[in-house]
This record gives sequence, structure tokens and C-alpha cells, in this order.
Amino acid sequence: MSVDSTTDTAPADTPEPATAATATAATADTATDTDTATTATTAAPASVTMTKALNQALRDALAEDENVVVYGEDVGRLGGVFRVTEGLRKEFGPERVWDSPLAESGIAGTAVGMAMAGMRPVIEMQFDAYAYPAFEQIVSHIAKMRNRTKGRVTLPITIRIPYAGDIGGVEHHSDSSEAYWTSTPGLTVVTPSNPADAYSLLRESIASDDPVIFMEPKSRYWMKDTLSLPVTTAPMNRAEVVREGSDVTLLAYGPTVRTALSAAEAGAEHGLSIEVIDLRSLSPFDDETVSASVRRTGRAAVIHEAAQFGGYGAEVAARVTERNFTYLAAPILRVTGFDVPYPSPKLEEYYLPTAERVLDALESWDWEL
Amino acid sequence: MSVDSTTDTAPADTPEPATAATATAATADTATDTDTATTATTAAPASVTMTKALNQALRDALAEDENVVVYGEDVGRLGGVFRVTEGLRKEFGPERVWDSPLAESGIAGTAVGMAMAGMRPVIEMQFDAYAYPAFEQIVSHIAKMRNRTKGRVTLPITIRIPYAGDIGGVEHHSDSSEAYWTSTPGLTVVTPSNPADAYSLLRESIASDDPVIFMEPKSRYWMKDTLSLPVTTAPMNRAEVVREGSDVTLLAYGPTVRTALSAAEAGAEHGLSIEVIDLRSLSPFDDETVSASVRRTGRAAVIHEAAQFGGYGAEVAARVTERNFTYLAAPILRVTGFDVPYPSPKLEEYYLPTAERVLDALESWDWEL
Amino acid sequence: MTIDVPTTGRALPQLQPISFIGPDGRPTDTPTEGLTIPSDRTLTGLYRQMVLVRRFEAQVTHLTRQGRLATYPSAAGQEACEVGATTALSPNDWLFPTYRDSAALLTRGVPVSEILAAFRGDWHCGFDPQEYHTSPAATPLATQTLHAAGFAMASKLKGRHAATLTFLGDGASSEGDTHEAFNFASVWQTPTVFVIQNNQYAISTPLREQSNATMLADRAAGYGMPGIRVDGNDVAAVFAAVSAALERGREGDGPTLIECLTYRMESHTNSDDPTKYRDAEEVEHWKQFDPIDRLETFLRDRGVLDDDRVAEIAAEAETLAASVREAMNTEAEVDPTELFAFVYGTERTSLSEQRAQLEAELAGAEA
Amino acid sequence: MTIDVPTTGRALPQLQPISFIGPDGRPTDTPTEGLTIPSDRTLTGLYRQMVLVRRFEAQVTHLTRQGRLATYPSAAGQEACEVGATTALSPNDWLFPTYRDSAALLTRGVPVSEILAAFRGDWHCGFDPQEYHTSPAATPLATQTLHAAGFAMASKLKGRHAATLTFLGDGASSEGDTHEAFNFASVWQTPTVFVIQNNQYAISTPLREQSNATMLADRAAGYGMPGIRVDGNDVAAVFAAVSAALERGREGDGPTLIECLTYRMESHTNSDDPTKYRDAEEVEHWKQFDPIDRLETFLRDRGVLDDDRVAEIAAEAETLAASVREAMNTEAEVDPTELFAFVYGTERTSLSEQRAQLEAELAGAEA
Ligand SMILES: Cc1ncc(C[n+]2csc(CCOP(=O)(O)OP(=O)(O)O)c2C)c(N)n1
Ligand SMILES: Cc1ncc(C[n+]2csc(CCOP(=O)(O)OP(=O)(O)O)c2C)c(N)n1
Ligand SMILES: [Mg+2]
Ligand SMILES: [Mg+2]
Repeated sequence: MSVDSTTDTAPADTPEPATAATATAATADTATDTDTATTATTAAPASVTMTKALNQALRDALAEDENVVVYGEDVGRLGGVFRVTEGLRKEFGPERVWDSPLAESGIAGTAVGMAMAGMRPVIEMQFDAYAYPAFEQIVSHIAKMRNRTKGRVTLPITIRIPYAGDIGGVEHHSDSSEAYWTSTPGLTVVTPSNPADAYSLLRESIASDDPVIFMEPKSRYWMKDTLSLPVTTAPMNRAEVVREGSDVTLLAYGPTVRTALSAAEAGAEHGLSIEVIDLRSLSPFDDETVSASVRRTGRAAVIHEAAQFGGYGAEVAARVTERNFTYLAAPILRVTGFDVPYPSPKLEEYYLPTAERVLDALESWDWEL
Repeated sequence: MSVDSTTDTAPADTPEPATAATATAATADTATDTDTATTATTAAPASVTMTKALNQALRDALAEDENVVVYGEDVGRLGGVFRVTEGLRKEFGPERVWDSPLAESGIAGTAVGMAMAGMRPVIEMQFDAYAYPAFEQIVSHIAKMRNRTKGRVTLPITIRIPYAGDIGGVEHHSDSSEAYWTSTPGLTVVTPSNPADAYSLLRESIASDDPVIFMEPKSRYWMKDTLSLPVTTAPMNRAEVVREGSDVTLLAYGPTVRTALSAAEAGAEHGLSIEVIDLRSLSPFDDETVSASVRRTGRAAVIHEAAQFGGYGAEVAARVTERNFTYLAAPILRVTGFDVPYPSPKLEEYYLPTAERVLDALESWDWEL
Repeated sequence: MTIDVPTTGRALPQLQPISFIGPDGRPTDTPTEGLTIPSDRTLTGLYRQMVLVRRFEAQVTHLTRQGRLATYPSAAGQEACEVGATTALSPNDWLFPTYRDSAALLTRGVPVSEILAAFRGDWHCGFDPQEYHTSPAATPLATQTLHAAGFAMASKLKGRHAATLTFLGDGASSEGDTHEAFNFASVWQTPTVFVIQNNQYAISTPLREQSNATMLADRAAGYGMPGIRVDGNDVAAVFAAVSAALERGREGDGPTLIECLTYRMESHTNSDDPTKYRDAEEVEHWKQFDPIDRLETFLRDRGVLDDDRVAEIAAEAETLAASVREAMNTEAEVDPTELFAFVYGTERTSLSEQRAQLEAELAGAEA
Repeated sequence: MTIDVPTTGRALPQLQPISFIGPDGRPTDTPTEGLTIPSDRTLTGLYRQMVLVRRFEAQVTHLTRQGRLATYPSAAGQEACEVGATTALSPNDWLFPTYRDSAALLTRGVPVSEILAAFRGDWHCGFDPQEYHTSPAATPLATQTLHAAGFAMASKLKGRHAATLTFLGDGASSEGDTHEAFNFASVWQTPTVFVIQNNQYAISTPLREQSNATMLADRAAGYGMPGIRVDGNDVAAVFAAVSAALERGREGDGPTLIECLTYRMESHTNSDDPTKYRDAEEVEHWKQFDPIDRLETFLRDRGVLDDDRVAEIAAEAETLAASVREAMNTEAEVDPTELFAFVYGTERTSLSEQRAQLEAELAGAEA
């Protein structure tokens, strides 16, 4: 394996990866222009978990726009099973934040009606396998209403879905359902990998006049970063280079950004200069940022927890190849979960793509080409 | 554009494409070994529509195995909105073939219970957008029961889903939902493009101990072929080369096999030798047959009606590229529906991938490479 | 045990459907649960509208036979439900209709060509929902019932005095969404009226294979919501029941379930063949319950309607029919690039690329 | 109008929950709708089984506090439902339980370690459903109700004399699947018993925000199915009601809905914090309705139970608890390559490739 290891981004020196915000600050030439911490009422920097950042985003959205309402299973008194909505019912009252009956199609379907009446519902599916009962409402109505009505009826609905595994969850609690949503025209799908993006992307999702599937990586809920809220990171439709490198581009999102950064760090020790892109926006896909990187490195791999067959990585590999074929020195690899149902806790370590698996995959390329 | 046009497969001389069965007979070296018309009770060759072939497959399955039951919306007295189940209730009685209440989750969910009790339910989702209410039952139970129970509980359920468009259908009647199913581990997904395969694949699906999503291309229901039933075509997990060629491989399935064959014919007039593969099995994917072809031609395009972004073609392009990168002279193209909701009838001609669009796409390659 | 539960209003609906005007056009003596018969003026208006929508349905069905529309589900025979319920709405209320409810759209003021746009294949929804306070007609069954509940919840939260009305069929009542909508509406006490048009069939499936309940209105009790059963071919009863339920909702007393017994006189859509699943005699039998005939008799008996007025309305109906034919003769222009225009608020780069591809194809085809 | 509908059995359940033994352990005078109290022998068996499962729940909950199981939903307080309903099953009947129903699995004879396999993360379902005539415990709410209806339909079609029983929660009753299951079972007249364990909460959501009905048993009328409400902490009532309903089903008279009023004494699972949504007093209040205490009093009063027998059973319970601890101490071996073994009947080529990849990784890690 012969690679050029010149990179001007210092490898992160903590096990926690750099956040989008801090990483952006460290990289000069990313395509997107992010101004962090420019809002007047910015709090002093503090250690903030992703959960707390999401909570604050909801709080600020509720405070700013009286049309924002938050409802779903256990999001009121309990504050959600992951405590993302903690305290909101108390602060804004049960007419803004409330526990709905236990029925996901009902939650999504009533959100359609509420949005038609001018509200901006932020609804929660408790775990992503529990969004499936709402599949018809999401795919046949939420995704299609704007198009069906030639833009006369828009549905500013944000659907929060905790997703992915690595939390020792029992069956149905660790699915990665992003491919179902990304293959549905009309939906916007975003996912943060860090607290700053969690705040910023959620605010932008709620402010969007289009429905947004907002996917929250469960295993990152407790990830902490030092930052000041409110924070505005890169725009919702942009990917971000979170670590620069010149030999390979790793494309990751949500829970696997950390994996990619670890792989990059480990790779650096072997003289491999790995660029890491946090996709952030799964639909639309930021072709510009990704193609620019891949044209430079000539090699890429996409990493996700979901099974490989028909997973989101297929779209990434297919479109990046289509658009950059002559720049590629090797096929784009997919380092993903296996093509099996998400396993029980004792087996998830074997299922999940790890930094080692990423590096193994990179070794499978013929580096002489 | 400079291509070698040697091909020993005669272009079909009717607007109807050759069927898998007849095309197979004409091609000597396909990987799969098909014996058509070898069963003892084979009827005299007759002109058979896909609808009729499916109907006969159901009839024969019902007659052979008393555990087979057929139910769903309007499949009894009416014989289904596409007449696929015509006459079956009369022949086998309402305890074998019946109209269920109108609830797709109910249909799929009760099929789980029936299969656990040893039956082989063949259920119908009236149109593929109407499988969405059953999404949770299909994805969280039907796909996972065998794995969940370490193979102790198997679910031999066949879910028939009429899919795709080109029939002038109103909204929700022309969806191509295959990507939702193919990205779900545990499901087998097949689709016939012609009457012979319709019969053979449906029989094999019903006989399978695993759940099968059986996708019926609506626009091909009325396609006729001369054949004798029963017929056994290639095994359910195999793709078939339905036209040989040496310059390009077109990968198609269901409704787009006809499109691919038309493109091949038109291409031949321009000196382009196009091989056409009917995938038949979407999950699993027949890597062997496809890779063999692509390694020979060095170029491929996949054609489907569904939107491109996150569509099944992404998996095809990604995996064929991964496995055959060094053989590829150009990126694998995807000729598909646009990334928009399926349009109303007057616009579908602009949405659907046509033979011309396929040929346009092939021209976009740099043929000098 | 110590469970606090409301115990008011816990009863099953009366078995006999509420009705003011019998099939013979005479007043009935059915108990009407506190409802009062609409005024002569209102009844005359309902009569006129029913005649209009019936002519509309007949004309459209005729055109489908000529192959001029792809598909059309007629509500012929169900005019009392369509017109009675929709007329009860005030302009600020919102209607959540299905594919079956073109007659309701017409009653709501949606222009003929905008109603037909979907069926002749121009665009999925041909009218502006905001203008008519009417949701796009839902094709996926029962899904709209939740939209109606949600809209009414927003109306309640915003302190608006607007109620919602949604239609659903006997078949659609079996879908999970119907249950969820009943439940959400009742728990949230939204101003929503659910009108089940029980026309005895879901395509080919008869009611007895759809439900084993004595009546679909019996469902209401399970949600702590009032449920009533109405003769769905008596427009007076439908109008009175829906008006009262809407008012109840606006007063903050929550949703109501109204089951209207009626019959689909035509096939499910033009592509359906009803001889496979029902006898001609059954259809014949239902003719005696015709909603228009009985009201005409009733109003003539009361001296409110005479030959002149009947002829006048018939003439109006012919004008409407002519406008339907005209709408079908005017070939609507469709712009292929609109495929890309409304998918997202801002067109994505990748969609713009696809638009450019289509434009190039179109230019190539022209050249 | 001329609709043929069955009119028998059309009534709402009695308001007062059916109960034989009051919270004080004395016989009640509640009308019991034709049900008879189980024999002393049966009651003693139920008592023993309740003591066992309570000890089981306590032991498992204790282990979760020590972090030995990932998650566990305890049915402490609901023993009368779990044991009463499950004991009513005959071996050929099938049970369709949820994540909450480990006590029912235990009662059905599933070994402790096989029950706990799912919660300690070995495999999703640790037991052989065919062996215990018990479906894997369903996690997606309400989905299993349809499985129970479908299984019973097959049983009916095949002329078998087997019924099905499924548990669901008050929260799960709001899901669309519940409605569809009630409807399919009733239209098809399958031998299915739906037992709602109304324990007042769905995680944190109280019943009054789940339903506006007087009682959940009121749902039954809307399906033409008998519905009854039972004191879910009186095992005699639960056993009698479920036994009668199963027998009804086996006789071909269709499904029954039984709402059991009970209370979840523990948190939803160990990761839940109930102080956020309910008062300690409420939990305290429910202690007086304890299912075991009352039966002990009752049986002692009847002279069927004495200190010796009680001590004997308590000792048995301790043995069970010890076996739970042991099951948790024996580290179950998991074979990573089993990831690929059960996805399809025949392993796909692509899965074999992935299996080989994992095997190579494992070999590499060992080397
Ligand atoms: C979710 C869903 N499943 C199936 C269909 C197909 N379908 C269209 S109409 C219909 C029958 C509906 O019957 P009913 O609700 O009684 O209404 P009616 O047509 O009689 O007015 C069916 C099965 C659909 N539109 N949506
Ligand atoms: C379809 C679905 N949605 C959400 C959940 C998450 N969830 C698990 S248990 C639960 C509450 C269930 O309450 P209830 O039905 O009353 O049963 P209990 O837990 O009280 O026994 C929820 C919301 C789920 N398991 N399945
Ligand atoms: Mg109907
Ligand atoms: Mg509960």
C-alpha cells in the first residue's frame, strides 16, 4: 500500500471527533460558508450534548413561532424516551407540546391536517421501526402534497426519527431506515453527526416549508461538544469536509462520521491521508462538495450502518461514479452493515461497520492503479 | 460512436419483445438452464396473457396444495381488479379464495398468523401504493420472522403487488415500490416481464418457504405469448440474457424489459450490438449472470420506471461497478423515471424511460475510451 | 376499582336510521334524536343541487363510456349524502373528500374543469384547496380522515371557529387510519364530522364481509363519541344531522360519527363490472329509495315546488352538462416541465439537471 | 331501508368490572355475566403461579438495576392478567404475547433462560415458538393481534380445535392494527381472544390521553363482538372470562374482547423514570388492589391455603429466583456467524461472501 500522506488538517487528538462547527473552522477551503456563533443572544460556550442541542432547537423554535407545535408518543410529561423534548411541555404548555395517542399513522396523518391549517408540527416517531406504521401517510401524502397541489398546499412538517443502533437495543430499536425515505421523491432527509449540526439542522428543518425527515443518530445523543447556542452551521443541503486528506474520501453521516474519523486517524498512522465528508443532507445529495473531493482523491468509500443491499450507500456509489468516473482510480466501496436484519445486542459489534472494517476495505483496493 | 455490431441473436421482428422462454431457447450460452414445456400435463401451445398465466399459476398451486389460500381486496367474486384471480373463488370455494375486509395491514398481518399455522397465503395488495399501510407488517415481521426465531418459524407468504405505470392510472396507481422491498433484508423480490415467467416465478414463489414480494408489471398484464402451461422457466433467483449483444449490456426488469429490447433493436440499426438481461430476481441479485455479461461488453445501463435517486438501479450500478470495475469502459448509467412523484396520465410519457432515452444515454458515453 | 372515566353519552345509536322524508316522499315518524327538518327554502336548494350533481354524474359517466376520461367513480344514487353533508358546511369549514366525492366538490363551488382535471389526467389535483377550503380528493383510503382530525385540531388550537367534515366509505371504515382518526379526534375533542357513506359495497366486497357489526355507527361508542345512523338517501336527515354535528364541534363538544345508509347505483368506476358481484334486481330494488324523487314529491306536496321550477332546475342541469362536455372538449395544455416545478419549495440541482434533459429531448423531438 | 344486519348481542358491556374476589379478599356481589368462579384447586394453582411470576419479575428487575440485562419491562402488579389468561389456554391453543408478557411465557412453560435471551441480548427470540405454541413476544405494538387473528383463521379453516389468545396494552389499543384485528377476527368469526391489559399507562401517557371512551371494552360493540370488562387484579375473574371466551371461540362463535383493569406497579422498563408522570401516591393507592394478597386471603378464608402451603410456594419461588440468577450468570455463547444463518431458507451467495468476510475478520482478530 503506497499512499501520499500529506494533509494539512491535524488529526483530532481526542477520541471524540471534531464537530462540524469546529472542523469547519479548521478547514479553509470547504465549499460552504459557515458562520458559527454570530447570533446576538448567543450563550457562553458550554459543554452540550446532542440531546441538549436538539432540545434547545425545539425550545427556540417554539419560542419564535407560535405555529410550531411538538407532539408524539411520550414527548410531553416524560420529555421523550431520549429526553429530547424534556421540559418543553412545562415551558410552553400542553397546547404546544403534548402526548398524543399511541398511533404513528395518526401522528403523521394529523400533522398533515395541522400543516394544511398553517401550523408547523414537529412530530416524533419513537424509534425508527415505529415510523413504519406511518409509512403511507409519509410517502403518499407528506411527500406528495406540494406536487399534487402545484405548490398551493405545502406541508412544513418535521418528522424526528431516532435511528441506527450501537445502543444495545432490543429488536426494532436499532433500524436504519434512511433508504426508505431517501428513495421517496418529495422528502428532504437530513441527519446531524454532532451537537452543533443537531441544533442548526433542526432549526432549519422546522423553518423549511417542505417536509423534512430529521434523523437523529441514537448512539450520538450523548456526544458532547463545547459550543454556544444558538449556532448556525452549514446550510441544510450541504455536506461538509470535516477532515481533509488527499488519498481517499470517506463519505459518512450520522453515527458513522465518528467511525470515519477514527479510521482516518488510524489511517494517518499508516501514512494514509484520508478526507472525511459528513454528508449531513442525505436528500438532496451535495454532489458539488463530494465530487470536488473525490476528483482530488480518486478514491472513495461510503459508510453506513444499514444493510448494504439497496442501502443509501448504493445511491452514493452510483451517482459519485456516474459523475466522476474518469477520476476514479478504484470502485467506490461500501462499508456497511451486513445484509441481515439488525441483530440483538450481543451481536451488534460484529454487524456494525467499524474503523477497522473501513481500513480493511481500503486495503482491498489495488493501490498501484 | 464506434461500435462493433456483430451479434448472433436475430432482432425480434414483432413490436412485442421475445419472451424469456423463447429468447432463452434462441441463446445457447446463457448461464441458466431452462427446460420449458417438460411437464407431463402440458397443454397445447396457446396465446396466453400474463394475467392468464398468473391466474393459471394460482389455480395450479391451489389445486396442488391445500395449504395455499388466496385472499385480499376483491380477489374473490370480482376476480381482482386486474382479473388475475378470476374464477378461483368459484372453483375452490370461499374457504380457499375470499374477499377480505379492506385493510392491507390486516391482510399482511393475518397472513403472518396463517403462515405460522402452516398455510401458504397468497395475498394481493391492490396497487403498490396500497401496500404501504402494510409496510410495518411486511418489514418488521414478514421479513424478519425466520431470522428472529432462528429458522423455527418460516413464513411462506407470497405478496402479489401490481406495480409500475404506463396504464394511464390516477394518482397512487402507478408507483414502483421495489426499492422499499429490495432494501429490506429477509425479503425475496421477483418480477416477471412475460407470461411464461409470470407462471413459473409465481409457482416458485408460492412453493418457497420464504416470503416473496411478487411484483406484477401492470402495463404487461395484457401482453400475450404463445406457450404451453404449465411451464418452467429459469430458476427464481436467476437473471436471463434475453438478447445477446457485444457492445453494451442493458439491465431491465418487469415493464422495462420491453423498453430495453426496443432500444436494442433500434440500436442494431445503428450498428450497436446490445445485450439485454431480464433481471427477474431483484433480491437476490444474480451477480454471476450480470457480471459475465458486463465483463464481455464493458458497458452497462440499468433501466427502471421508479425515480432514480435511491432507486433499485443504484444498487445495480453500485454492485456491478464494485465487482467489475476494471472491466468497465464507462460508468454504469441509470435510465429511469425522474426524481419526482409519478405524474398524472398526460405527463407519464415524459416521465417514463423510453427506448430513445436509453439510446440517448448510451450516446452520452465517450465511446472512444 | 378506581378508574375515572366519563360516563355520559354512553349508548349505542338507535337501530332505525334517522329520516324525515320516507322513500314515498311522505314525512316519517322515525325518532329523529332532537334533529329538526330543514326549512322549505333549504330543502329546495338541496333539491336543486342534487338534480345538478346527478346530471353531472350522468354526463361524466357518459363521457367515460366514450373513452374521454381515463377513469371515473360516480356517486349516482348518493346525492343526498354528497349534497346534504357538504351544504351543511359554512365557507370557513374545510371539507376532506375522497375520489368518490366529485359531487361534493361541485357543491363546494369547485369549477367543473378543475374537478375533472384529475380524471382526464392533467394533474393530480386540479383545484386550489385554499380557495375552496377543500382538501385534494384522497385516493388512498381513509387517510383523509386523519387530515380532517388534524386540521380541526389546529383550528381548535388557534381558536378559530372552523370545523372539518370528511367522507369515507364502508370499505374505508376497515382501515387502521379510520380508527386512529376517530380516536385522535375524540381524545383531542376536535370539531370533526366523520360521514361514512355506507353504499353497501367496497368495489365488489359487500358490507357483510367488511364488518360484522350491527351497524358501522356502533363504532362511535368505542371512542366516547356520538354516533348516529341516518337514511343517507334522505337529504333532509343528512343535512340536519351534519349541521348539528358541525355545530356541536364548533361549540367545543368534539367529533361525531354519522353513518349514512345509501347505495352506489353505478359501477365502482367505469372499469368495473358489477355484474360479477351483484344482481340487477338489487340495483332495481334501491331505485325506490331514490333521494331526488322522494324530495320532489315531498316539496310538491308542500306546494314549494311546481312543474315550472322543476323544469327550470332541469334546464340549469342541462347547462351544467353542456359545460362538462365543453370542459372535456377543451384540451387542457400540459407543460411537461411542470414535472419538476412543485416537488420541493426550491428546485434541487439534480432536478434542474433532469429538467434540462427533458427540455433537450423535447427540443430534439421538435427539431 | 333494507339492510340485513345481525342484531343479536348488541349491547355495551356493564360498567362495573366483573369480579369474584374483591380487593379485601372477600367474594363480591358484582354481576358476573354468567361466568362462574374457578374451583379451589384451580385457584390454588393460579395463586402459586402468581407468586412464582412475581418473584421472577422482582428478580429480573433487580438484575437490571445491577446492569445485568439491557432492558426489561416488568409486569409486576399485572400477575392476575398474565397468569389468569394464560392458564386458561389449553396446550393446543396459541398465545401471542408482547414484550410485557414474560410472566405469561413462564406460565406457558418457556424456560427462564429462553425468556431472558432477548433481554440479555443473545437473540431476538430465545425460545422455539412451535414447542410452546407461543409466538415470539412482539415489540411493534399491536402487530401481534393480527397474527393471532390470522392463526385462528387457519385453525378454523383446517378444522382444528385450537383458539388463540393475544395480549395488548391500553396504549396499543390506539394503533390501527388493533382495529383491523378486531374487525378481521369478527368478520371471519375466528376463535380469538383479545385481552387488553389496561394498566393505565402507555409508558408515560395516561389512559385519558389515549382514549375518550368510557371503557376500552366499549370498542367491541363496533365489531359485533362481545366485550367485557374485568377486574384485571382478580385472577378468578380473568381466568373465568378468558376460559369462557376461548370456549366460545372453539365452538365457532367468534372472537371476544376482554378489557382487564390493572396497574403497572413498576416503571415501563428499567430505563424509564415514572416520577416524571405519576405520583408515588397513585402507586401506593393501587397496592390495596394487589392480586396476590386478595387471593391469599380468600383461599385462607376458605381453608384451602395455610401457612405451610404458602411457605412451600414461597420456597419454590426462591428456587425460581435462583435459576434466574443462574441463567444470568451463565454467559450464553453467541456465534457471530449466525448473523447470516437464518435470514433466508438458503443462504444467498452475497450473504456467504459477507459471512466469509466476517470469518476472516474474526480469524484476524484471533491471530
Ligand atoms: C389504502 C387503499 N387500499 C386500496 C385502495 C383501492 N380501492 C379504491 S376504492 C376501493 C373500495 C372503497 O370502498 P368504500 O370505502 O366503500 O368506498 P366507495 O368506493 O364505495 O365509495 C378500493 C379497495 C385504495 N384506494 N386505497
Ligand atoms: C408501533 C410501536 N410504536 C411505539 C413503540 C414504543 N413503545 C414501546 S412500549 C410503548 C407503550 C405501550 O403501552 P401499552 O400498550 O399500554 O402497554 P404497556 O407497556 O403499558 O404494557 C411504546 C410507545 C412500539 N413498541 N411500537
Ligand atoms: Mg362503499
Ligand atoms: Mg399500558
